[in-house]
Amino acid sequence: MVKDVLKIGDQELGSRLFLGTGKFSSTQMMIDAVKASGTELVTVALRRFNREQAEDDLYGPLSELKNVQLMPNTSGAMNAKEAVRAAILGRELSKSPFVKLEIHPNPHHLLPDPIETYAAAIELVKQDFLVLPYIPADPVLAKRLEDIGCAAVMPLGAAIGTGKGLSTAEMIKIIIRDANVPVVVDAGLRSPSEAACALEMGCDAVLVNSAIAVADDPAAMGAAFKMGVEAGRAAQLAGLMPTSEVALASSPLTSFLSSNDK
Amino acid sequence: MVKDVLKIGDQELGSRLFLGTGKFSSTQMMIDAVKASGTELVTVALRRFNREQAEDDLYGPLSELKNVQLMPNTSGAMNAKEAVRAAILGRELSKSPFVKLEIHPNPHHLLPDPIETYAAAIELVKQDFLVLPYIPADPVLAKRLEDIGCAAVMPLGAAIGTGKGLSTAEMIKIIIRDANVPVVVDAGLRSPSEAACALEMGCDAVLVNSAIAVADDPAAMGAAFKMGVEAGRAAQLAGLMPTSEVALASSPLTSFLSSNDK
Amino acid sequence: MVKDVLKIGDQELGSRLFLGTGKFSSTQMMIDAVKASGTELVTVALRRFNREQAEDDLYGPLSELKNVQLMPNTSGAMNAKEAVRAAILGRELSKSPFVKLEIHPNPHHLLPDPIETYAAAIELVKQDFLVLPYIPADPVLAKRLEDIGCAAVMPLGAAIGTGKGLSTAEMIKIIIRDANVPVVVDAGLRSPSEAACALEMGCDAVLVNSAIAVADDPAAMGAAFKMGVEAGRAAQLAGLMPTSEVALASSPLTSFLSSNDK
Amino acid sequence: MVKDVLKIGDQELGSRLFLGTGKFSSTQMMIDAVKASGTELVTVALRRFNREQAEDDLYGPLSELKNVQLMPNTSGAMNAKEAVRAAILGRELSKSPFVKLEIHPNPHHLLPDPIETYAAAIELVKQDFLVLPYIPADPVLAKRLEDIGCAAVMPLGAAIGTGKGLSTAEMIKIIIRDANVPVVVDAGLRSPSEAACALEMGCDAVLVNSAIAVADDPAAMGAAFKMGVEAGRAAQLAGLMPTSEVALASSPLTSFLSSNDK
Amino acid sequence: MKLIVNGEPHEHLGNGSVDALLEELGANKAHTALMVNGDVIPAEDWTTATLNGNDEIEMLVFVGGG
Amino acid sequence: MKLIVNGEPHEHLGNGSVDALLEELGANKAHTALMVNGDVIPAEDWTTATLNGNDEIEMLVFVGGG
Amino acid sequence: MKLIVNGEPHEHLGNGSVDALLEELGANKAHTALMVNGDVIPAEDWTTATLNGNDEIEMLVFVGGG
Amino acid sequence: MKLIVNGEPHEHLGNGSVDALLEELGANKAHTALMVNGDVIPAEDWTTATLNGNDEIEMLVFVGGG
Repeated sequence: MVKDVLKIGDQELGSRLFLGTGKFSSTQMMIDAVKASGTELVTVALRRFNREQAEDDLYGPLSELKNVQLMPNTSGAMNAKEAVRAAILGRELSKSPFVKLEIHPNPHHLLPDPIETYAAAIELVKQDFLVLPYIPADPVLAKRLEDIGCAAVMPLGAAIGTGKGLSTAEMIKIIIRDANVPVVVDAGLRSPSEAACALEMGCDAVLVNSAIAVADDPAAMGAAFKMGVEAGRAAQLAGLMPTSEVALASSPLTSFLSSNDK
Repeated sequence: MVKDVLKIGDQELGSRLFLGTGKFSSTQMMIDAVKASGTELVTVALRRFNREQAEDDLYGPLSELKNVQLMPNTSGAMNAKEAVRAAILGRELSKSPFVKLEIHPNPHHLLPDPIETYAAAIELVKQDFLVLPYIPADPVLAKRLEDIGCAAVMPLGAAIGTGKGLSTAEMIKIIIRDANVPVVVDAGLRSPSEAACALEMGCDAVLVNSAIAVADDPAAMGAAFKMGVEAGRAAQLAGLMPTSEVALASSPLTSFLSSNDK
Repeated sequence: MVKDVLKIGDQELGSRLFLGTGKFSSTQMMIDAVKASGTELVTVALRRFNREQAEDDLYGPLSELKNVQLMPNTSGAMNAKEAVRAAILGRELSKSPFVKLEIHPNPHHLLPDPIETYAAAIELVKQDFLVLPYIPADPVLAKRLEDIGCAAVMPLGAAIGTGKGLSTAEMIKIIIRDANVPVVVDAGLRSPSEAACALEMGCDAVLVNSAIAVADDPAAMGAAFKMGVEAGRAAQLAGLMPTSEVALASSPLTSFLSSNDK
Repeated sequence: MVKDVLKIGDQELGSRLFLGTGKFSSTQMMIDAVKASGTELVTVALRRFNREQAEDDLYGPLSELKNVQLMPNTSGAMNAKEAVRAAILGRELSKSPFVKLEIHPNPHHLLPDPIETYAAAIELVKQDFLVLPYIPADPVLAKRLEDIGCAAVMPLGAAIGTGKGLSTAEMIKIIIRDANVPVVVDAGLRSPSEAACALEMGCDAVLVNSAIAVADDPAAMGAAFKMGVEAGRAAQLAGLMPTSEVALASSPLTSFLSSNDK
Repeated sequence: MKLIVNGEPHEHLGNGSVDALLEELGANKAHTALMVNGDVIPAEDWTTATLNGNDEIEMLVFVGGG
Repeated sequence: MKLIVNGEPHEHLGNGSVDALLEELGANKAHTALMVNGDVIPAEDWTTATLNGNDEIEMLVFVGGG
Repeated sequence: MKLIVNGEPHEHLGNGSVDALLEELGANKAHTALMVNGDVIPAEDWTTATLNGNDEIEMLVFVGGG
Repeated sequence: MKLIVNGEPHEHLGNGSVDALLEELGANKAHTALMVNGDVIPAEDWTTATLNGNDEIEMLVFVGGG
């Protein structure tokens, strides 16, 4: 069977599960989960250097991982200008072409700003980033971001950290139907079944963080999401049955049982 | 890691995916799907011998499978008496302790009859069967069937062949909470994500037929369900995150980005 | 327009909202809610006479209501025999032909017992009651109860007092499709929108208690449910639009706007 | 009881149901539905004058309606500039302060363009319109539109004409929580129960067209939606019960029934 | 006469009719349903029906229920 | 005078005012909104506003819309 | 001997044992379950069990089922 | 030289190059990204880039993020 590769821009990824590195109780926990998940793309954030918290610096631990690329995010950016600045800083460190563009000015719901995100995306594409914007499940916005050169679009399933799953499924389906770039569900996923469902719907990948980081056993949950994503992708390729309004028997409804009472 | 074994009565199963053998376009397709699914328990039905359709006889092909037990069903039975008769006939052939007790008098929806099923279960338990009744998602009925000695209960997710998934989830959760025997979701599942969801909810196994048999590629779908079931089980053991009404950041919301515009 | 009357057995009701009288903070609150709801059928329970709690005796207050019939329930009954006894006692007092047959042995979920309920229904029909059994959303059980002479069937939407609404909708739709007696959703409804949805689905009536009794303003909520039930019924009669997978414009998509930029 | 008035800008409306006038099989049908619905605000579109289709001109019929204001829409606009032009034309005719700002460039899904809509809103607010933008269920966009002076926001429940209801409910709840202007669900509603649900969630009004226009009996459906909206609003004010994970009895679970078997 | 009324011991001093017992206990007869040893006694029989020692009587009224 | 009215060529024979054009086309003025070359012309200017050859006129009315 | 086999009339020419009937019909005995007049006949009894005229025989095999 | 480093006042005693500042602060240069007054300074310029009094420096590292 031919390998199922995900292409984003000129990059090829062997896993359709992207991992966030936040919220883990320790760096070791995070590294173990990343390995168990089989991911080839992990997000990282920027924070001010602090001599007292040198152990938070993930550069070292992550750079030791084989076959894993970094995707710096622009978290903390309140507008397009700040996001562009964060992206450039991230590239300085990561030497990675990927940037997760996220601009969410409201700390209460952390939902993305479509206007600022669109403006920032135009600039970052100019600067040759592979831009993966975190966006509302808005089909027109997604299409416009594709049109201006984003490498993929990442609509949210639900608000970050809520674990409410694919609450925006109806809109995501429309995004998928029209998209010519990969569609990645980012934020809201709580369980491997939801990740599998996203892939079955036709999403190209999912980005997961909280669900793995705060699980009782993050490494085991990372492995569970790996299976869920692979299950969903395999099902999508194998051709799911249609739903039916009427029941359809899977056994012969033979009459022999009643035919011989004497 | 210790092997995760499912015990039903005195029987041990290494897979939490049970397969139905109906609706496949060919016996070979069915055999390939059974193998790909990793199942260790498959259901079969009884039908009148017909010299012209000898190729439909599954006894030979199935008996060649290693590590797969048969679970004859009682399809076609309209009442308790017929179901008991079918179960005895099935055991004559299969030499298996398992019976899938199904009594669904209405061909339009194929939904189980709780009164006849309860009466048949009492008799079959007396005759030392491992009784796995296909039932409505009715917590009191499920508990009564456990109390009279059924080895497991198999509530439906939706009507057979509809692919409507876990439409009865609220009731299945209550069944799981109270059950001391394995709970198996039977009927209605359309996709690996739904199977994973059932396991995440705490179901012990799922029984799938149509979703695999009528997929474009049954063997590939069997493999996809295998992964879905394993993903859901692994997630359930790894401890899923709780849902939250408020968003919870996975990245630091630092302020450096805006701190130095001059 | 011809009056829309609900017939149950030989009885005619002008309202499709039935009310439970439990859980109200005071008898006056209950009476006000009953009046505001426009209901013509209210349920009551039996309890041991207690001189110290004479004010709990609802016989007086309810008997003053014009155009409202009583439907004693059999709550507390653990089996068919007890339920029959409770029904007879209720009729002694109410002189009403209606009985709400409820047998739910498990205080943790209060879900109905299909076996005992079926047995009790046979006996109560013999004794000329108009039997309205509270049942799981089980289409075969519902049909069997109709066949033995129940005047209506009352499948649950969700467990009593949970307010989880129409969690069993898929099964209720099948019950409605096959039923020749009125179908009443009993238990689980939390809001007028859910009541309206039940009527839109084709239910003949709904029975509501907790949602009105524990509302901040029970009388106002009673009035809200009255409107919800009438809205749902009216919509069902007016013929709801079908859903569509594709968008359908409601405005002309004219081109004049772009036709004249010079 | 004090009248429940909806304020939009400086305008007061006595009904929380807004009606679209498209898709009706005749003008008379539309007028009857408008009257039956009790709406005080109806949308209209602009189209080129055509001597042969003079009967399509709704100016006359609508101007005869008492207590109903017009809200011209900008349908057909592909960008901000065209939308502004359409709004000005509409005001010329309607003399109404209201404009429904809609910019949906893609005829396949008719979903709104957040970038163009935002730009047009800024201009129309400058020109003293009461701007009611039709938008995706995007909380940040909704807040920004409020901040630049829109009189209300109208997030979609589902794509126009699909009747898929409140598919975006999770996001609409966040919009409501943060909004200081009225929130109106526009597009996607199929039934009075969905309209009631929107009001129960805290929406201030709903805009309905297809569900009424293509009903078998539009006038009766208009009346049904009127009741549904009033039911939902009344329930929201009356204080809905909370949901519960555990069952809560509404009848005393007394023991007298079993206490006296001899 | 010793009776069990609603599960509690009760010393009946009247003529032993159901009617007398109800009077004694101050029950509102029109609002009360009654069982003796698990058998329902219709109101029309209350004056004639006589009780025996150790009979178990259940006196019931309507209360709020769903 | 040659005009483009709602996308179609039209030979105007009147005095070249918007008002004359509307009369000529039998439009119900009270029900009509109008643009010339993309600029909206308020009704109060219709008598005074004069048209030029090849002007593109859009005459619009209200129809059903959601 | 006249029999009803799987609902169809059948003229049995053998010795009247179940075994003979199965041979006659070319059934794969190891794959077949059998009822006579609604009673299940275990395989070990097939050689000894004798049939009577008008007996109703059901011969059953495993087929695909869910 | 007085500088603002990550929002805090800092007295720099070195030669005023970015490189010197990083040494002084004990930063792991390979793990650090840097802005001066909002402009990103690529690592290759750190030895040559000189700081001025009251410059605002941001020194940043990678941490966990979603």
